[in-house]
Amino acid sequence: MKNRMCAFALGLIGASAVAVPAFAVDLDITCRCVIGGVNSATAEWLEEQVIPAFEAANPDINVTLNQFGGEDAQLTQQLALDFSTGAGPDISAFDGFLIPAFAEGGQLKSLDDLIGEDYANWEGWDHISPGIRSIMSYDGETYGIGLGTDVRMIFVRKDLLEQAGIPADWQPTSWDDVLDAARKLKEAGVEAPLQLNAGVAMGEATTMQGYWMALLGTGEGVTDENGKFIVESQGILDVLNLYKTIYVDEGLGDQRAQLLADGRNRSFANFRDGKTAMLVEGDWFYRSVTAPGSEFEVADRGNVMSWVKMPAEEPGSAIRGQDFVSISGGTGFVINPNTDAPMEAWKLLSFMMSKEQMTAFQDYQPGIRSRSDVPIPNNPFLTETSQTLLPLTTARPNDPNYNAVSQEIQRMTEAVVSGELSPEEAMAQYKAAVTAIVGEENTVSLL
Amino acid sequence: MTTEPISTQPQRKVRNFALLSNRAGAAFMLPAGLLVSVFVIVPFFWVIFVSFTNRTLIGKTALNPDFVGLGNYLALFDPATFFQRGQFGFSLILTTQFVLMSALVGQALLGLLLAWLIQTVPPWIKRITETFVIAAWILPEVVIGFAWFAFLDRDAGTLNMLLTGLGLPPGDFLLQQPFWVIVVFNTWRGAAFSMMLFNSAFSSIPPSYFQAADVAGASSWQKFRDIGLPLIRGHIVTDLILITMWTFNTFTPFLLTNGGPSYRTELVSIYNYRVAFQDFQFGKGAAVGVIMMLINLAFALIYLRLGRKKAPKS
Amino acid sequence: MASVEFKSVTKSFGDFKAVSEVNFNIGDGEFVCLLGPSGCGKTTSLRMMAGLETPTSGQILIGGDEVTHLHPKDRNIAMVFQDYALYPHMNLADNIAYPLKVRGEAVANRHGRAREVADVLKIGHLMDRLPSQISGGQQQRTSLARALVYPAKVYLFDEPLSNLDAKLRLEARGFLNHLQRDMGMTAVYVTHDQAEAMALATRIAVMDQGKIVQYASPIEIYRRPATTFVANFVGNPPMNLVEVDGTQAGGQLVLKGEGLAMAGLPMTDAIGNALASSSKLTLGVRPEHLSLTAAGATNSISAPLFANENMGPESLVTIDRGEGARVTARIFTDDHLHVSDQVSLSFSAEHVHLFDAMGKRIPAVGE
Amino acid sequence: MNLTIPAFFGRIAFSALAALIGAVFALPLLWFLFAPFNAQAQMGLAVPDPWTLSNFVTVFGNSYAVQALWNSFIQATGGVILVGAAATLAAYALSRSSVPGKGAVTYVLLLFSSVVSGSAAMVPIFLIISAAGIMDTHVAVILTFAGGLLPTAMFILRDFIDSIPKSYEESAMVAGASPVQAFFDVALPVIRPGIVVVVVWSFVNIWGSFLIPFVLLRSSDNMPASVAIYSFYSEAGTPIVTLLAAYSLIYSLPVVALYLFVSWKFGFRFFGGIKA
Repeated sequence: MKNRMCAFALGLIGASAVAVPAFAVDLDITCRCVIGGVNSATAEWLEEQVIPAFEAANPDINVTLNQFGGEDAQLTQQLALDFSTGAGPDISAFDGFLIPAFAEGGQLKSLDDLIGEDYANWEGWDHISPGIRSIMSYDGETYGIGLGTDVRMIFVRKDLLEQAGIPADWQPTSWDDVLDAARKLKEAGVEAPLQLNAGVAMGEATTMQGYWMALLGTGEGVTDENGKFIVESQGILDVLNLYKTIYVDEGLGDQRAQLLADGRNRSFANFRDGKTAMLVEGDWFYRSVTAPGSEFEVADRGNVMSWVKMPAEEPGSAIRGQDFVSISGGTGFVINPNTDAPMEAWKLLSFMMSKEQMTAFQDYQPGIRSRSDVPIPNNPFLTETSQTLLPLTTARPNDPNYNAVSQEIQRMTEAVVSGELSPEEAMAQYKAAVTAIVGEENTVSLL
Repeated sequence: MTTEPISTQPQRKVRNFALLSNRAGAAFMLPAGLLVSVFVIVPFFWVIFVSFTNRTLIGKTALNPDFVGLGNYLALFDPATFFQRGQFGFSLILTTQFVLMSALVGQALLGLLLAWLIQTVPPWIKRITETFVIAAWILPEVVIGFAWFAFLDRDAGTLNMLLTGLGLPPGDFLLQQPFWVIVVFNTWRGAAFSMMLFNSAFSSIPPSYFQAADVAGASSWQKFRDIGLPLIRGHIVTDLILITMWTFNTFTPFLLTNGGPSYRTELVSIYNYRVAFQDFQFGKGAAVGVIMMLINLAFALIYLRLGRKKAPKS
Repeated sequence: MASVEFKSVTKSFGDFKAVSEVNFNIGDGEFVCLLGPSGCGKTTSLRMMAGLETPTSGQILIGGDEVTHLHPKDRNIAMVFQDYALYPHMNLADNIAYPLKVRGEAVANRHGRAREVADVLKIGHLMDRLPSQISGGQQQRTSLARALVYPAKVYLFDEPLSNLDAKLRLEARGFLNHLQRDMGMTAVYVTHDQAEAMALATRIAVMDQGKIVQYASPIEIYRRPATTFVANFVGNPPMNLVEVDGTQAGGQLVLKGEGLAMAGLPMTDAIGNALASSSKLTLGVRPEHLSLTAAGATNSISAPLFANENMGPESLVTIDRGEGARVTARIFTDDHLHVSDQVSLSFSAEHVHLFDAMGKRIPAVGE
Repeated sequence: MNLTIPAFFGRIAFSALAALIGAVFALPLLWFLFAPFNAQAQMGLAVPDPWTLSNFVTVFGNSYAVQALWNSFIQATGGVILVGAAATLAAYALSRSSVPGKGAVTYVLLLFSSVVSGSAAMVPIFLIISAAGIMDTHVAVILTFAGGLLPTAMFILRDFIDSIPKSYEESAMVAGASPVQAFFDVALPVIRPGIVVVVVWSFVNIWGSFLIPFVLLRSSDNMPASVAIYSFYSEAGTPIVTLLAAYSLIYSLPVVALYLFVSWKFGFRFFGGIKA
C-alpha cells in the first residue's frame, strides 16, 4: 500500500481511501531482512526467488520488498502503528508471539474475516500441522502463515570440554550437572563457561533462550494450566537462584554480556573465541550465526561444536514430567488488516508458502519449515535436533499480555544478574509489575 | 490652510502605526502558525488527553482505552515503588543529578573556560579547538554513538589504550561507571553551545574595559572574575536555563547505554521512551510526558521572570 | 516644500503622555528645531510627522493635507536617522539611490542622480564602498545624501549629528546651514544640543515633558526665555538662576538673597501680579552679562570663588553661594583669582530676567 | 609586543590548556580517522595496515546507502527551506508588528520548543500524518521537522531581529518603500546572519535525526542515512564496523562542510542575539 497517490491529496485530511486502479496493483512486503545484512537469506529468497516468480505468474501485480534494517522491537513499533491506521506494507514478516496482542488491538484481522473462502480452501493447510498453525493463531482464528519453527538446546564446545576432562558424549541430566561442568571448565581456564541469556538488552532472547529454558525444567510455565500468570513460585525462585549462581556467586558466566547493550553479540563472540563452552540458543545459532562465512563462524565447526539437550532441574522434574526441555517459537507472514488489495495479498502470501517456494527457501537457508511436504534438507544437525527436540518442545502462552509480561521477566533476570536484587526481592517486584499489567484476577501464586 | 475641522466623522478606533500591520503580521505568522499548530500544539493536547487513559499500542486497550483519571499519575508517584530502580522516581533523581553534573557543572563551566581561553590564545589554536568542540555538537547523533562506543570499548578502545599507555589501569566504563560516562558524554556533546554563547558575550565587552584592568595590573583571573563575569551575567542566566532544559530532555545517551545497565542511565526521556514504545503503555508514557512538560514549564517561567526583571519595557 | 501643522496632538504610551496637546505650525521653507532634554517628546513629535508613530489624538497636516494616519511611504518626506540606518549590504550608490529605486526609477537614472548628490556632499568617490568601509562622518553624509536624493515636502532630522565627534559636528552643522539656505527646504530638526539649534534654526520649539514651552526664533529664545526651563537650557553656559525674595517698597521691587546687593527695580503690573501669589521669585542673569567688581557694589552678587576656568580668550568664573547654588560669569580678563577668595560679580539692571514662583517669565518693562 | 615574563608564560599556559581541551574533544572522533580506511576494523582503535579505500567502494556500491544520503539531503534541504522561510516571516511579525499577545507567544514557544520534541509526541504525529495520507513521503518528514523545529527557530530569530534597529525599515518606508519592499530590500538582508544560524542549526538537527523518519517512513527508497546506517549490520545483527565507519564518515561530511562553509562565509556565532 504505497500511498504515492496520496501525496497529491496532501491537506485533504481524511483522504485515506485510495482508489486502486483496476489494471495494476502494487503490493509491499516488509521483513526485518537486508540483503547482505540481517536475515539476508530471507531477503534474498524473496527478492530473487519469490517476487520474480510471482510477478511472472501475475503480470498485473507489482511487488516491492522493503528491507527493514532495524531491530525486531522497532519493526513491531512500526507495524503496531501502521496496522492501526491503514498505513504500512500489505504483507509483513511477523513473530508469532505477538499475534494475540495485535489481534486484541484490532491490528490484525483473521484470515477468515479478511479473505474468507480462498483462505479456507488453501491447499497448504493439509500440510501444516495444527501445532504449527497455532503459532500464527489466536483464540481459534488463524492470522497468518508460519514460515517454520525452531528448537532450543545447549550448544557446546567439544574442544573445551575435553580440556576440562569432560567426556565427549557428555549429556547433562540436571542443572547441577551443567553447573559442575561449568566449574570444571572454569578451573580449566575457560573464562565464562556458561551462557544463559538474561537482562533487558537481549529482549525476547532472554525470555526464550534463558528464562523459559530454565523454568520449564522446574515443571512450571509462565502461566498455569488455566492461563493465569504465575507471579510467585518455587520454580521462579529456583531459576533466579540458578542465574545468581552462574553470574553473581560463582562467576561461571559473562555478567557483562547480560548487561551491556550489545551483550548478545558478545556472547556469540565469547563462544566463537572459546571463552564460553556452553551456550543456550535456538537452532538459528547453528544454521546462521556460526555458519561458515559469517561473523561468528566457529573455526573447524564440525569437530569443535556440538549440542546437548537442556536438562530439567532434576531428572523428571520438568514440565509434563520430562527429563529434558525445549521451547519453540516461530515466525511467519501476516496480511495488513487494512490492505487495499486483500485478495492479491493473499495470492502472494499463499504463493510464498507454496511447496515450490518453500522448497526453494531451503536452498537459501535450511530450516524446519512449517509445511510437512517440504522436507528438512539433508542436514544432520537439523534432522537430529528436530527429531530429538520437537517431541519435547513447548510453546509460549497465546496471550495478548505475554509480550508485556515477557519484558518484566527480562527485568527480573537483569535485577538478579546485576546483583542488585536478591531472587526474593526480584520476584516481589515481578509480582507487582505483572499484577499491574494483567490484573490480580489473572495471576496466581504457587507459594 | 483650511479652518474647517478636517475630520468630523465619529472617532473610529485608530490603529497605531507598526512596521508591519496586524493583517500583514498575521499573514507572516500563518505558515509557522499552521505548522506549529498541527505538529506541536495538537500533539501537545493529545498527549495530555491520553495521559488520563490506559491506552496501549497493542492489545485490548489499543482499541478501546478506558478513562482512568489520575490513575497513571498515581501509579508513577506510588510511594511503594517510586524510588526503585527502573521506576519514575529513580529516573527523575538520576536526571536531576545528570542535569546538575553535565549541564550546570560540565557544559556551562567548560563552555565558560573555553570561551575565556580562546579570547587570548593564538588564532590557529582558537580555530582548531573551536572546530573540534563544535564538531562534537553538530555531528549526527548516530555517528557520535558509534564513535563513543569505539572510544570506550573495554578491550581496544581509544580511552583504554591511552590509559594503558600512560601506565594507568584500564576501565570497563560502560558497565562500571555508566552514569559518569553519560555525564562526560553530554558535557562533550553540548559544551559548544555554551562556548559560543559566552564567546559572543565576551566579544561584546569593549576591549577598553580589559585594557583598563591591564593598566591597573590585574591578572587574567582577576580580569575574568571582576570584569568578564559580571558583564555577561545575563548570558549566563540564558545559557544555564537553555542547557538545563535541553539536558533535561536529551535522549542521545540512549545510543550509548540503552538506559542500562539495569536502568543506571535511564533518564526521564529514556524512561518515557521505554514506557511508551517498548512497554507500549501510551497512557502511562503520556503521563510521564505531561510531567516533563510541567517541569519544562517551570524552567520556562523562571526564564520569563528573569528575562522580565532584566529588561523592564517602557 | 510644504508647511507642517500639529493640531492638539497627543501621544500616550500606556499611562505615559509622551506628547501632550501640542499645537504648532511650521511654515513653508522654515527650519525648525525641536529642542529639549531626552524624554521631552521631541523625537516622538518628529516620528509622528514621519508617520512612524500614530498620534493618540489630534491631527497632523503636511502642506495643508491631513496625514495623521497616512503611511510614511505616502507622505513624501525625507528623514535622516540618528544611527544613519545605512543598509549594510548595499554599497553607497545603492544606499543613496534606494528612495529612487522604490519610486521605480531606472538603474542608470538613479545612480546618476545619487552620484550628483554624493558629489555635492564630497562622497562621490566612495560610491562602491559598503557603509562599514567608510568613516563616521562619511556615513553621516551618506545618510544625508539618501534623504536629499529626491524632492520631499519636508525633511526630518533626528539628532543626525549626535554620533559625530566635536570637530566633524561643527563642520556638518555649517554644511547643513548652508544647504538649508541654498535649498530653502522645510526642515524639522530634533536635537538636545542648544548650540546646534541656535545655529541652524529659523525657529526653535523648546519642549519639556511633552509640551512646547516656547516656540520662537533663536534670538527671541535667547533674549526672552519664557520659563526658567528654557533659560536654563539655552546658552553656554546657561543662564544663572538665583532664588530671591521680592517685596514691594516705595513703588519699587526690592530683591533680597544670599550675597545679593541690588538697587530697587521699577514695579510693573506683571510683577505685582506675581508677588500677589508668592514672594519667591527667580532672578536670571546670563554669564556673559556678569563682570568682576569690587565687593559691595550695587547690582552684584558675592560668594567665595569655586572655580576659575581659562578658556583662552575668556575665563569662566564660578562662585559658590552654598548648597550647590553657583553662579558663573564669562569674563574677558585673566585676573588671578584663588579658590575661596570672596568674589563679587556685577550686572546691569537691563540684563536682569525675572521669573515668578512657577518659573514663568515676568515681562520686563516694554516687552 | 612587550610582555613581562610571567605574562609570557601565562600565554603559553593558556594556549597549552586550550590545545589540550581541543585534543580531548578530538579523541572520541579519532576512530573516524582510522577505522574507515582499515580493511578489518574492530570497535577498537587500530592504525590501518595497509590503508585502503575498499570500504568506501563497498559503501558506494550499496545503492540503498547512496540513495539514503540523497534522501537525507532532500529532507534536510526541504526542512531547512521551510523552517527558514516560516521562522523568518513569523519571527519578523512577532518582532515588528503589534499583533496582540505577541509577548506571550514567544515564551509559549520557548516552552513548546523543548517539550514536544520527545517521543511522547510521536504517536499523535504519526496519526496526523497517516490521516493526511502522506505516510512514507518526504513531505511528511519535512513538514513534521518544520513544525517541531519552528518554535526554537522562531525564538532564536525573534531575539535576533529584536536586536536590529527598527530604523532600517523605518528609513526605507519614509523613503517611500511599502512594508513588503522594506522587508525584502532591507530587513531580510540585515537579518541574514540570524537566518544562517537557524538554517545551520535546523540542517544539523534534521540530518542527524532518527526517530521522525523512522516513524513516518516505510520504504527503503525514502529512508535517510540516519536510518539506513543500521543496514550495515551483519546477518547476526552486529555492526559491520568497517562499513559503518566509512558510511559514518561520508554521512558526517555534509554537516561539517556546511559548518565550515558558513563560518567562513558568514561567521557562525550567536550575535548576542540570545540573551535574557
